[in-house]
Amino acid sequence: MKQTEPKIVAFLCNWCAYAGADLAGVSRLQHPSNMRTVRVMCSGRVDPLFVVQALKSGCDGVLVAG
Amino acid sequence: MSNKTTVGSVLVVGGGITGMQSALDMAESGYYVYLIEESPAIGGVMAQLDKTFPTNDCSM
Amino acid sequence: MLMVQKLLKISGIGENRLHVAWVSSAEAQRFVDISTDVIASIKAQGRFDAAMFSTELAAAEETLKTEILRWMVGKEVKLLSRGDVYGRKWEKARFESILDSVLEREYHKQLILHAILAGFTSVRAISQKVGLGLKRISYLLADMEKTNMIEFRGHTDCIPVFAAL
Amino acid sequence: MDKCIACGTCAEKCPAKTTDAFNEGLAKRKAIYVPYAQAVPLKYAIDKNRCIYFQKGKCRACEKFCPTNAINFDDKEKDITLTVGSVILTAGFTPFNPDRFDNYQHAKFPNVVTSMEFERILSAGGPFGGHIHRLSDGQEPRKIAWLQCVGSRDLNRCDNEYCSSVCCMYAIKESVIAKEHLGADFEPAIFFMDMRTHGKDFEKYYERAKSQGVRFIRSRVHTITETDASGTLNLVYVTESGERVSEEFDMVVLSVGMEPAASAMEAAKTLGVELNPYHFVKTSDMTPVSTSREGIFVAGALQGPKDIPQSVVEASAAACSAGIHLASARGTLVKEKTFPAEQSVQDDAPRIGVFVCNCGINIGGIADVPAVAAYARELGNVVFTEEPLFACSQDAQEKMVEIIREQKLNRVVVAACTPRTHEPLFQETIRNAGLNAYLFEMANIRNQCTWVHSAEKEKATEKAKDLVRMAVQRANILEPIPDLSVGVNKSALIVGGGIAGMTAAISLADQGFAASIVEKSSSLGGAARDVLHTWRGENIQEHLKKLVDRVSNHPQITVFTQSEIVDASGFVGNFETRVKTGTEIHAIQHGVVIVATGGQASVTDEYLYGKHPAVTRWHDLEQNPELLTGVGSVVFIQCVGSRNDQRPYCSRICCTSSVYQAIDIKEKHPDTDVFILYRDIRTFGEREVLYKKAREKGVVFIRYSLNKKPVVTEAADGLDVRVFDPILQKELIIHADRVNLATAIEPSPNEDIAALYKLPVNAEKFFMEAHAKLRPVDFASDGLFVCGIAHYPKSIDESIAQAMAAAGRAATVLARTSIQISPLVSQVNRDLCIGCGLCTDICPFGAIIQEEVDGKGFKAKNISASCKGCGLCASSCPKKAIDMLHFRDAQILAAVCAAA
Repeated sequence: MKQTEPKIVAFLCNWCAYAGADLAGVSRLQHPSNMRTVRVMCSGRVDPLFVVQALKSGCDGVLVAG
Repeated sequence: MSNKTTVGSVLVVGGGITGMQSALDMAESGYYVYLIEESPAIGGVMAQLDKTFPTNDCSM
Repeated sequence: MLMVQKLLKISGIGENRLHVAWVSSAEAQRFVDISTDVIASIKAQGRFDAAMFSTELAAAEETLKTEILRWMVGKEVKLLSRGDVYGRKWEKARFESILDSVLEREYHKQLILHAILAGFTSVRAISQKVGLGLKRISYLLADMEKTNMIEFRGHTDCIPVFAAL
Repeated sequence: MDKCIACGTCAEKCPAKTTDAFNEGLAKRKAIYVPYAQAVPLKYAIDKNRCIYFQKGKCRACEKFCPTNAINFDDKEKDITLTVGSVILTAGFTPFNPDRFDNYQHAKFPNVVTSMEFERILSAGGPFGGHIHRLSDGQEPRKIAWLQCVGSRDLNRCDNEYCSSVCCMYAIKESVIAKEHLGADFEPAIFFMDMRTHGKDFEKYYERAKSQGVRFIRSRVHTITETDASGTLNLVYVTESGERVSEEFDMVVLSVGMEPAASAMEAAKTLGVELNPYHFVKTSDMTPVSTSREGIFVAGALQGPKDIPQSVVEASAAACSAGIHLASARGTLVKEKTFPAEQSVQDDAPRIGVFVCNCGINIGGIADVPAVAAYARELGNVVFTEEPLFACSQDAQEKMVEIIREQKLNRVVVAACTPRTHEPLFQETIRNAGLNAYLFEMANIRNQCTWVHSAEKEKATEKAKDLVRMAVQRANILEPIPDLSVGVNKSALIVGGGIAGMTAAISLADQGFAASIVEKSSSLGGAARDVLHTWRGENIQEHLKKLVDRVSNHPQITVFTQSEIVDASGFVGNFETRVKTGTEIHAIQHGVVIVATGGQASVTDEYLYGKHPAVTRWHDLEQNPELLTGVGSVVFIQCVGSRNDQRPYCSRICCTSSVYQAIDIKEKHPDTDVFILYRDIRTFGEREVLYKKAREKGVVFIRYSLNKKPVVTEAADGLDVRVFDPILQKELIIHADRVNLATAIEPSPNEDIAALYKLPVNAEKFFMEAHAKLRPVDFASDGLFVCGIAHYPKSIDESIAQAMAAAGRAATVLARTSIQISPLVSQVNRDLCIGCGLCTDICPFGAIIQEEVDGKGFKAKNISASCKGCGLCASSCPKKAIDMLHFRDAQILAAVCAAA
């Protein structure tokens, strides 16, 4: 009940999208706060099962970015 | 190249892409490296480039 | 990951619960744009009720664990670029259509398995539970029997009854 | 400087603005600044000439607001004396400044920009966020003209008679990218003299640009005027066929050339290093990175105009030369860092410490740090929390070590900036406290939280709590991972005994490493045996003879001639190659491989080659000077088999070679008429001077195009060459006594080597390096290197430089007794593995093989030394028999499940 905002798990590649997200921080580019990042060494590491697991555990969406 | 006086360090003058590569190669081969650069950051002209051909990679 | 999106679509969970994107280390603005879009898309779909979709999620999970599916996904690049054991290179469209049908079949089999476990043991009962035609159910049951997922447990009032293994 | 955390408060508060040189003056920056967001080191610096305090004696606003007291106005410049064994000069170039020349109108018209300014305009991180617009009125341009050779190939105006080598390619790149930004309506045009796309894969890029609608106009623009107040420009030029054209453009980009940096020239002079007439550092073709002073080396654009890959090659070559110079002192001044013994945590329940960093006000000013810490304290297995002001500061680090010991922590979570910059620091800290580096986890609550949600303080706090919870759940099941290292066999195997292979061998042997050369033919020397002089006129055969002697007699070098490689296996540091000489097989153990298989001039059936004795090729005339006695006319035909559909690349060295030979003929036989039929003359860099000299000597240059190739026919007393002259707009018939063809350079057959070592080749069968710009001699797989023509056609000096670079890169492996590799690798569970081989198929690095196990069939086996930890195998394994260390399924899922 406390959470009214959807939560999205973002699997981000350490070398690409995670770095891009960090740089967004350095540049102070504001955006909504619904993402919850899980860092992986490569987007290829994301087993399709992780996506289902994220939804099962109550997340509202998943982003995979490499 | 007399052995007794050889000092195992090197001075690299310039911190652009060339200087950085020289410095890394020397350091990884077992030499102490001093890298000097006149500006506050390394990277040289290449850091100013938007992208590089032929792959259009970002030059960062 | 496109395969997962298709699975989410088939299962009614919604393909847009999953987004896939490419962002390079220098593309901060692109990351922000994508995040904003993804968040807007998820918000538009509303909160996801995992409890309501528990059967679908469980079936999807089991589907993604099946060897045939994982194997096909893993072989895609090789089949398309270097060819199969006969040296034939596959058309992308052909590969995808086969993958889609395998995906759908394996997912339906998992749904049936869940139905049987939940006590729906006849073809008709399963059909009502999972919303697939009788013919499709019978066909898949035969397939499932062959791969030792279920077994035929005789008749009750002349109706064939199945059980999970 | 150690205290600066790059929070940016100082720049925010600094009242002094100045032009931003990094953005080529297109933007403003403060007097206290970092040059750009990704700068290394990411530390703010004060521009003394702009700082109000330094100029007027008061302000010091930055000092007042700096949260870490990192600003010290009492800092003074000081002289430092260093004693070093060697010096490498790499101080680069300055882009040519066109402001001195009013014909370019750069200083006067806002819509005339230099190519460097245009790079910043294009850049997403630049002053306009990558949105291209005119500086005069902010309108998006529809038409942009690039003017080539600004500050190059021009003795009259700018004193730079050399070609800057890189401008043609960067102009094409800028036009293509501008088109990507501006869409299909955008019309780019490039005004050029000769299109010089002589680098690897450059010609293809040029062709692609043409097909994408970039217009190439062979002309020099002579007048630029503004047509109206909006700043639109009018260009007047004369086409090749003599037509005068006046055309409007929205913007003009000046493709400025390279000049040696003034400070670099000064440094070179201070060090007593000789410069050449163009103020670049003087070198010889045989020792391309050695200066006139022993022990001082040069690399990059300070030696002459060149592109990035060539600069990187020379950088490694200079490191190799300095390595030879200092070989006896290797390792004497470097220290290995030591850490206390690691305590075992395997059997203990997790005791997690959570450090929630305030990062001054960067985190604490937005998220409620005490609330986050209190929340963390309630999570299972968390036994300690703290809220340091700056977790990364020296004192906080020391305190962290104490706390870990006192509280007997066995897992550490730091919620702070980002693991990409700070994970190594904190890992070192916990190692100092006796914990394994991988018992550490970071929650990114600054870069990906407070900095990007600064207006939503409550939501940022909620997100920070979630991220901390995810990190703690993951930390619960982290495990210590031992270091992974492999031994190194300190020797090299070199494939190919040409000038590149031999140079690589000697360069390694002189550093004390053993080298074996495997050569297919019966003697050393390769393609260089056919060439008499380098383009600077240095004697190749003399050098080659000395090199063969040294290689043959060097105690560290073994030469296998008439030998071929029949089998190869292993990985970096530990290769085994089987070499067959006659019937004998040698098994060679070695740590690295250098591929120098070379190339040769191709044969052709065009232009009566092989059918008429007066048609020769490449160096035939040079080697047989008698062919030139009493000869009235010689015609050189360029691009024979290059730059066409079959070989869509430029062979790079033919223009210079033909021009060099033409001059030689003119000098020896002034009465002989010499013609060069060409498509673009590509005498890049200082080779341009040869082109000029040839024209002065009376060599006639006639351009032809691919769809109107010259035709050679047999005539009564020699040959007739018909060619369409685009300037005269008519066909010429040249009577020739000799026709010499510059046939394409092609790689030697290399399929076997490529297959044995699993090395990629491009469509034209040249070996493919790991990265076209930044890793020009490395292969993607560790421990394998490439040099010479096997990589791409190149001149002797370039081959020597690349061979030395390969040796320099190889030395970074061979200098160690063992190689530390990232232990975050794939791990196969053999009990679950069914040996299907899918992982072997999909691994991009060849890091999983299938191995037969007694009675169990095939099972997958990890080659950890080759594994890059991407995890593709783990996410694809049908049996889920593969897991990744530190990124196990369970560890990732722990975080995933904790997210909601």
